[in-house]
Amino acid sequence: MNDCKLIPAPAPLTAKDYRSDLKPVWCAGCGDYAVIAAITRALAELQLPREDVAFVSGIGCSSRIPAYSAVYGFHGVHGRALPLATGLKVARPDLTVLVAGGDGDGFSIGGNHFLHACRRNADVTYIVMDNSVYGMTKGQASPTTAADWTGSVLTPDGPGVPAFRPLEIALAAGASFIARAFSGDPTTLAAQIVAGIRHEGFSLIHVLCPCVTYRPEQQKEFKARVHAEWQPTDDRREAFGRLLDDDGYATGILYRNPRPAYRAPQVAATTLDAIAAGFEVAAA
Amino acid sequence: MNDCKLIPAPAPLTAKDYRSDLKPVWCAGCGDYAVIAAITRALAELQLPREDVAFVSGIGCSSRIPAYSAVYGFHGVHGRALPLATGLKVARPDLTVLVAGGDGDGFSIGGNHFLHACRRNADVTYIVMDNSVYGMTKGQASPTTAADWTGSVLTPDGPGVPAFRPLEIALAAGASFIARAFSGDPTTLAAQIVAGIRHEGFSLIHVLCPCVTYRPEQQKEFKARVHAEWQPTDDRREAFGRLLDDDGYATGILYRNPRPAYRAPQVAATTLDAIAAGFEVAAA
Amino acid sequence: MDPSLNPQSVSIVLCGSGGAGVMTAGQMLLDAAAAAGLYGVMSRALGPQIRGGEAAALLRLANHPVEAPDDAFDVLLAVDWQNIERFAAELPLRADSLVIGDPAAGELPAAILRAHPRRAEVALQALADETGSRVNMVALGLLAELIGLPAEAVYATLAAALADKGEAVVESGIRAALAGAQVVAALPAVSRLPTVAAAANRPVRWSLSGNEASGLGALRGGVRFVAAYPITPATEILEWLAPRLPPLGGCLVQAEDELASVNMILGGAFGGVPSLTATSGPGLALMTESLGLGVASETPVVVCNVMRGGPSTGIPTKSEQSDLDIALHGLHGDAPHLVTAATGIADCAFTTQWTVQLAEALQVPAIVLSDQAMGQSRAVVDALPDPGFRAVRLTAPAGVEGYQRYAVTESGVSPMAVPGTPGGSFVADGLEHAPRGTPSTQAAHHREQLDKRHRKLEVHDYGEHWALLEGARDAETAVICFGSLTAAAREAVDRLNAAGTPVRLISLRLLAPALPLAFAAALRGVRHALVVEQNHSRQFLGHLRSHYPLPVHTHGYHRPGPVAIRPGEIVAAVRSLLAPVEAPVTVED
Amino acid sequence: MDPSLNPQSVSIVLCGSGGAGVMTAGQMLLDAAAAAGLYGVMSRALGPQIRGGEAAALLRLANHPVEAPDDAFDVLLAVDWQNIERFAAELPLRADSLVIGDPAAGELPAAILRAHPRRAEVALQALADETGSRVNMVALGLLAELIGLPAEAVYATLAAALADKGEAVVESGIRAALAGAQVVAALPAVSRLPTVAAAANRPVRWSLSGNEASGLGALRGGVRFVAAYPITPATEILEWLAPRLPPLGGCLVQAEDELASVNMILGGAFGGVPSLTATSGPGLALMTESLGLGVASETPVVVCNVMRGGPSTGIPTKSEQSDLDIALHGLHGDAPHLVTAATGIADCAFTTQWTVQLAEALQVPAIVLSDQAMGQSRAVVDALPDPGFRAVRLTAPAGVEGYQRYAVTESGVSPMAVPGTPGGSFVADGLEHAPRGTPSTQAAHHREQLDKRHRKLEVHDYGEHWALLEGARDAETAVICFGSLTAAAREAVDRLNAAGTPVRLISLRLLAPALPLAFAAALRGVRHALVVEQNHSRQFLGHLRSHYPLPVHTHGYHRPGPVAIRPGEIVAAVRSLLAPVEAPVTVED
Ligand SMILES: Cc1ncc(C[n+]2csc(CCOP(=O)(O)OP(=O)(O)O)c2C)c(N)n1
Ligand SMILES: Cc1ncc(C[n+]2csc(CCOP(=O)(O)OP(=O)(O)O)c2C)c(N)n1
Ligand code: SF4
Ligand code: SF4
Ligand SMILES: [Mg+2]
Ligand SMILES: [Mg+2]
Repeated sequence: MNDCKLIPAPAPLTAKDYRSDLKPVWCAGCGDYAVIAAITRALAELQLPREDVAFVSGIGCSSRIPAYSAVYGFHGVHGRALPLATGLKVARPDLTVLVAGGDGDGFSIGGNHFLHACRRNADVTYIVMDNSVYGMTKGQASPTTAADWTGSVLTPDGPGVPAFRPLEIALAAGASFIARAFSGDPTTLAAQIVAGIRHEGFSLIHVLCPCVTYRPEQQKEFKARVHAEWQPTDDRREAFGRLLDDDGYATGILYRNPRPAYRAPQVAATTLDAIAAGFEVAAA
Repeated sequence: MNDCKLIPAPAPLTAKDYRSDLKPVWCAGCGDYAVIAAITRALAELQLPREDVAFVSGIGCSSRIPAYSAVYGFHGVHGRALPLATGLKVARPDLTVLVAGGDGDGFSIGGNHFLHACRRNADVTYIVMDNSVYGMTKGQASPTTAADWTGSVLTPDGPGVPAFRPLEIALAAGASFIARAFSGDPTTLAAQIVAGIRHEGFSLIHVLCPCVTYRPEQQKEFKARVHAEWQPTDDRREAFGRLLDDDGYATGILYRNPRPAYRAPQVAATTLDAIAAGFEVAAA
Repeated sequence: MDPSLNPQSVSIVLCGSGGAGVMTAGQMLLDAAAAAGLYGVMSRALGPQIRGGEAAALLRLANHPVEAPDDAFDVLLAVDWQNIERFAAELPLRADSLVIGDPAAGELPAAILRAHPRRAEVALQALADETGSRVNMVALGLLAELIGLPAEAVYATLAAALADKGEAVVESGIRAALAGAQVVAALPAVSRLPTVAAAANRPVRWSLSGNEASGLGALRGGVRFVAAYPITPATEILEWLAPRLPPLGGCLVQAEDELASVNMILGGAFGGVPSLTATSGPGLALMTESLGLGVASETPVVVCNVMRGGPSTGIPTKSEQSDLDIALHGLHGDAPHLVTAATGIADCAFTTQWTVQLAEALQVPAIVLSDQAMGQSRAVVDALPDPGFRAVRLTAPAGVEGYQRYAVTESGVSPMAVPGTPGGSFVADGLEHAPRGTPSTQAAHHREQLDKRHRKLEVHDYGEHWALLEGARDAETAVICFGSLTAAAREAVDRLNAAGTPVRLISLRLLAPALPLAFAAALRGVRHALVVEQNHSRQFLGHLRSHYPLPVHTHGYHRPGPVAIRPGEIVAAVRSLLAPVEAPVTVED
Repeated sequence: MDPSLNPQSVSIVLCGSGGAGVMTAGQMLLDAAAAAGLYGVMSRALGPQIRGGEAAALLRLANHPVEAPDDAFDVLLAVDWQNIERFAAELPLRADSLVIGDPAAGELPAAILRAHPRRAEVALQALADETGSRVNMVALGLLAELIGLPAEAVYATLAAALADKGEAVVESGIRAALAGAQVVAALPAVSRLPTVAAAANRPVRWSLSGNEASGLGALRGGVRFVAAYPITPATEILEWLAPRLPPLGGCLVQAEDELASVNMILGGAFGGVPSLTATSGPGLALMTESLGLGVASETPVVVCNVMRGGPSTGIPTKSEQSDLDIALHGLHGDAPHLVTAATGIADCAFTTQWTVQLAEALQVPAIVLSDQAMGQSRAVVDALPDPGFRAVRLTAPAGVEGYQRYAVTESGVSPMAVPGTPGGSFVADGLEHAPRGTPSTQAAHHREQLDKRHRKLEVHDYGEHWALLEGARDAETAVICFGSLTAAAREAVDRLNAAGTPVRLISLRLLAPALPLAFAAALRGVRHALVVEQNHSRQFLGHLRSHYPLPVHTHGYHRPGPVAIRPGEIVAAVRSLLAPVEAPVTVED
C-alpha cells in the first residue's frame, strides 16, 4: 500500500490576489479604477506568479497605478517609464513587464521614448490611460487635447495644436501590437491586456479613460461615442486606412504583426581572464 | 529743373553673400557641403535680408552648418534645435527661421521635439541631413540606420531595430509640408528649401546626405537609387500610400497642406497697472 | 497698522475632509480680514488625494503685515477629523490653544490630543443643516466672531464669493455664518484682533500669492515671452501669466517638456525678448544642460524654481529649501550664472523683477528660488509699488565694422546684436569660441572667455539688494538665512532684540555669485552666527563655508520640510548658541 | 624597472596634418617601446576637423611606469606644420628640445620658435618617396633610433600592425623606418632610454587606455547591463564593453538619449543586474533628474563621467576637471550619492570596480569621474591584477512576513527584494515613502528616510581606498588633488622630496560623501596645503572648504583645460607657497 497523499493543487489566483491593500488617491469616478481592475483580471486570467510580474510607471494620476497592484513595481519619474521598463526587460527577460501612465507622461514629456519603444519592440505591454488632460497637475491641456479646448487657464484660447494621434504615431514608428479600449468596458480592456501580454514584443493599449474632475464631460462623451470596430490586421496599409477613418472612439485590436522582440544577444561564453588577456603586450 | 539723381538699386544678393568665410570642419566629400550651397542658393533666390534670417542647429557634423552661413545663427545643444527655433519664431515672428541638423540630433535625442514641432506647426523650415550615422561621434548607428548594419562596434550585431521612417512619422504627427531630396542634386534641394520657406508653417526637408567617412558606400548607393518621384499632394491618404510604397530613395515634395501656423495670439492691449489692480482688496 | 496698536496676531487652522469646503471658508476668512483692514497670510496643507481628501487652511491674521507662521495655532476648528494624523505634525498647538470639534464627527484624534489643548464641542453640521447651508459657512461665521472680525466684512465677502451661485445660496450662507457666530458666546475666549482704522485711512491692500507675485515681477521687469511645462508648485506662476502676456504684446507657450521650454526661452531671448520659465526641482534638473548653453552663449534667461520636497518626485505639495545645491552647481563645466532667492511672498515680485534686470544686464541665465511655502501661500499686504527694475540689454548697433559678439571687455559684458540688426550676424555657440563667435579649441580663447564670463558677474555692482540686513545692525550675534525662512527669522530676531538679546538678521537675496566684500561687511563684528535653512543636508551652510570665512562660532539649524521652521525655534536655537553649555541639544548641526 | 637603472624618460611629439598618419606612427612607437620592455603613455591632440586635420601624438616613454606628462617635450618631429598654432600651447618645449622638420614642409611656425629649441632638418617626405612608403614610417624609424629603441622591436611592431595590408606594405614600411633611423647619426643627440632587462624577466605588460580600463573595472566588478548614448570622450568605454558583455551573459543597449540610458540602467538594476552607463558633462546633466530617482528609490547604478572642456558643448575633445560641481551637487533635493574619481589611467579599472561594489553595497547611484586626459590616453603598464571588488547586494529572501523594502535600519541599508522573489513585491518609488514603500507626505517618514539615506553613506567603512596618501607622510606641506592630475602631482611631490623639501600627497578617490575623520587624519601636521585642480572656478577647493577644516595656509593652483598641468608647475607652486614673499606670482588663486 502506498501512503503518499495527493497534494491539493494551489487555488488559482483571483483578480483580488493581484490587488494591493493600498487605497487609491484617485477621485471617485476616475476611469483609472476600471483600469487597475482590468489589469488584475488579466493577470488572473494568465495566472502569472505575482513575483514574476513587474509594473513600471511615470508620474501622473494614472501613473500611481503600480502601487495598487500586488506585483513588483517601479513608480519612476515623469515621462521615463518606457526606458526603465525596457532596461528591466532586457536585463531580466524572464519577467513579465507592464508599463502604464497617462497621455501627458507618455506623449508629451515621454514622446521620444514612446517612438523608440515602438521601434525597439522590447516585450513590454504599455497601457496608456488617456484622459486628454494633465490630471495630476490640475487640468492643463495634454497632447491629445483638442486644439480648441479652453478648460485650462494656461492655454486660455485652447492649446491651438491639433491633437496627437497615438495610434497613428505608433504604427508609423513600427509598433507590432496596437489596440484601443474604453475604461467603461473593462472586459474588453482586460482581454486586450491579455492579448498584449501574450504578444511577443511591444504592445500598446490606448485606453479612453475619463478624468471626472478636469474633463467632467468625458464620461458621457465616451459612453455615447465609443464603438467596437477593429479586428486585428497585420497589414499596415489596412491599419493606416482604418486610422484615416478613425473618429477617435473606435476600439478593438487595430494591428498585430509579430516581429522578433528586442533581446540581449545569445553568444558563446567567455571568461574575464580571456578578455583581460586582450590587453597583453607581446614582447619583442 | 529737378536735380535729384536716380539711386541705383542695390545689387541683388548672390548665394556667396549668404556664405560666411569660415572653413567647414567637414571631411572632404561630405554631403553637407552641398547642403550649405543649396541653402545659400535658396536664400539668394528669396533675396532675404541676411539680418532677417536666423539659422538654428543642434550638435553633430551637420549641425555645424549655421556657422558657414552669413545670417544670424544659434548652434545649440544636441537635440534641442527645434524648440529653440520655435521660441525664436514665436517671440520674433518677423524673422525667417531655418533649422538644420542630423538624423541623430533630430530623430534620436531630438525625437520628441520633432513630433511636437510637426504638430505645433510654427513657421520654421527644418532641414535634416540624414546619413544614417552619428558622424560627429565617429560612426555609431542612428535611428535611420538599417537593423543589420554592423559598421559600429557599439552595436556589433547591428542595431537590431528597424529604421526610423522620418516622413511617415512627420505625416502621422501632423506636419504640413514634407519633402525629400538628395544632397547630390542641390538644385532640387534648393528649390525645396525655397518652397519650405515660402510654406507658412512647419516644413520638413529630409536630405539623403552621405557621410563619406563612416558610411563610404552611401555616395554611390544614393546616386544609384535616388529617384524623383513625388509631386505635392494635400491628401494624407495619398501621402501615406506613397510612403507605404517608398523604398527610401524617392524624392520630391511628398505632402503640402497649409494650415494656420502657430503664432502668439493677437489681443487688445492693456497696461501693467490695470493688471496689478487685479490684486486690490475691496474694503468692507 | 494703526501705530497706537500693539502688533497682534491670531493663528487659525480650519480642517476637514475633501468636499467640506475648508479651503473656501479659509479664503473667505482671509478676505474678510483684509476687507476689515487687517493683514494676514494663508497656506494650505493637503492630503495625498488628487482632489478632495483631508485638507487644512492655515491662517494667521494680524493688525500688521505678517508672513511668518506663528509658533503654534491659537485655534483649530475641524469640521471633521478625517486622516488628520497625516499632517498633524504641521499643526502645532499649545496647551491654551482652543480646539473646536463637532461631536457628530467623532473623537479628537490622538495626534491632536497630545498637545493637551482646551476643547470645545459645537454641533457644526447640525447648524448647517438647520440653516440649509454648508458646514464650512458655519465655521466661517464662528471663527470670524471668535477673533473679532466685523460681521459686515464677513457677510460682504461671503456675498461676493457666492454671488454666482445665486441669492438663495448667499442667504443660507449668511444664515449659517450667523448661526456659527452665535455659538461663540458659549465658547472659551481666545485673543481677539483689535479693530482697525476706518477704510478711508488705510493704504490700498493687495491679496496675492507668492506665485502671482513672481508673475507680476516678471511682467514688470519686462518679460514678454514665457515657455513652460506645468509642475507643482510652480504652475500658478504660469497660469497667472498666460492670459496676461498677450495684452502686453507677449505670449506663453506650453511646451512638450522642460527640455523644450528652456530651449524655447533661449530662442526668445536670442531674439531680443526677455524670456522666463517657471518650474520645480525635477524640471530644473532637466534644464541644466541647456542653462549651460545659456551661460556659454551668453543668452539671458530667467528660471523661477519653486522648491518642493525632494529628492526625486519627493513631496510635490510641500515646501523645502533643498534645490539650493542644484541651483548653484547643477550645470556642467565652469558655468557661472546668477542665483537669487525671494525673501517672502511679496518679495517674490521684487526679487523676480530684479533678477530679470540682472540677467539681461549680464547676459546670463538666472535662477530665482522660491518655494511652495511662499508660492502657494496667499498674503494680504500693502500694495506693491513698482521698484523700477527693467530689462535693459547692451545691444550692438547696426553696421559695426568687424563685429565681435564675444569681444573681451573690461566689464565682461559684450554688445549683443539682436537678429534684425544689419551687419551684426553672428552665431551664438555652446562650443568654446573666439571673440567673433567662431568655434575654437585653443587654450587662450578658452581662458579669456572663461575669464570674461566669470568677470561680468564678479565686477557688477549689485547695490544694496544683495541681502536684507535687519535687526540690531551691530549685534555680535547674527541669524543668516535665505528664502521663505526670512519671515520667521525676522520675527525671531525681533523677539530677541525686544527681549534684550541683540541679534542681526542677514537674509541673502543674491546667492551666486558670492560677494565676499559685502558679506564680510555685513558680518563685521559678528562672533556667533546661526545659519538657518529648511533642508536635510545643510546646503546653505555648505555654500557659505565654501565661499566666505565665517565666525568660528557658527552653527547650523536645519530641518527638511514639510514642517515649517517657526520663530520660537529660531529664538531657542540662538539662545542655545549663546549658552551652548546649558542647552546644546536644541541646535541641530 | 630594473632596479639598477635610474628612472629615466623621454617625451616626444609627432605631429602633422590629417592623413599623414602621425597617430598610427605614434601608436607604433608606443607599442615598440612596450615590446622592448619599456613603459609609456600616449595622448592625442587633435584639431577641430571631424576627421583628418592637424594632429599630434604626445608620447612619454620611460624605463619605469609613467602616466604624467613631463614639463616639456624633448623631441618634436613634424611631418608638416599645418595649423600647428591651434594647439602649440599644449606642446611646451625647452631651449634644448630638438625640433625636427622637413624643409619641404616649410618654415617652423612662430609658436614653436618662441621656445628657441634646437632645430634639425630632415627630408622626411623624400625618404618616404624613395622607399615607396609613407612619411610617418620614416618618422617612426627616426624617432625610435633617436631615443634608443631596439630596431627589432620597431620592425616587429610595424610588421604586426601592417600585416593585413600585405607584405609589400610591410617591406616598404621597414625600408622607410630604416631610412629614418639612418639619418639619426647626423642629428644632434637627445637622451636615449636605457636598455631594459630581457623579456623573460619582465612582468607581463598591458597596453590600455583609461576608457578601456574603466570598462575592465566595470566587468570585474560585476556589471552585466549597460545602456548608453555615445558622447566624446566616453564612447570608447561603451565600444570596448559592447562586444565583451554578451559572452559574459550581459548586454549593452544603445539608447535614444541619456534620459533613456539612465532609466534603462535603473530598470536593469531594479531587476538585480549591476548596471552602468558612461557619458560626459552634457549627458550627465540630462541624467541628474533620474539619478535622483535612484537615490530616492535606493537603486544602485554607476555612471562613468569622462570629463571634457565645458561649459555647454565646450571643447569636447579636450580634458578638464570641471564636472566636479555637477557630480557632487547636480541632483535636486537632498540626494546623497557617491562620487569617486579615478587617479590615473590604470586606476580607472580599480576605481570603477570599487565604485561598482560600493554602489551595490549601499544601494545608491554613484558617479565615477574620469576625464579625457585619462580616458583617451593609452598607457603601457604592468598587468592589472583583479583587486577583487564585487557587486554584492543585500537582498531580501523569499517570503519575509510583512516585508518592508525601505525598513529603517542601523546601517541605513535595507534588504532589497529582487523581482522573482516570492512575497517580496514592493513598489520602488521616487515619491517619499513609508518603510513599506507606500507614498507618504508625512514629516516623520520624510525625516527618517532622509536620515537613512544619508546614514548609509556616512557609516559605511570605506577602508583605505578613499584616498592615495603618498610622499613624505609626516611632511608639513601637502599637495591635495584628485583625478588625472594625480600623476603630475605625484611626480612633483617626488621631485620635491628628492630635493629635500618634504611634501605629502593626498589624492582623493572618494569625493562624496566627505570623510571628515579620515581627511583630518591625512592632514594631521600639515601647515601648508596646495589644492591643485584643472578647472576655472576652483570647484575642488570649494568642495574641500565646505566639508573640511583646512590649514589656514591653503592655496589653490588651478587652470582650465586644455593645457595639462605639469609636475614642474606644481613644484614651483609649492615652492612659492612655502616662500610666498619671494615669488607669490606663480600661485594662481
Ligand atoms: C519633470 C517633471 N515635469 C513636470 C512634472 C509635473 N507633472 C506631474 S504629472 C504631470 C502630467 C500628468 O498628466 P498625465 O500623464 O496625462 O497623467 P494624469 O494625471 O492625467 O493621469 C505633470 C506635468 C513632473 N512631475 N516632473
Ligand atoms: C547630450 C549629448 N549627448 C551626446 C552628445 C554627443 N554627440 C554629439 S553629435 C552626436 C550625434 C551626431 O549625429 P547626427 O545628428 O546624425 O549628426 P552627424 O554628425 O551625422 O551630421 C552625438 C551623439 C552630445 N553632444 N550631447
Ligand atoms: S484628477 Fe482626473 S485623472 Fe486624476 S484621479 Fe481625479 S479624475 Fe482621475
Ligand atoms: S564624419 Fe561624415 S558626416 Fe561628418 S563631416 Fe565627415 S563625412 Fe561628413
Ligand atoms: Mg492625462
Ligand atoms: Mg548623422
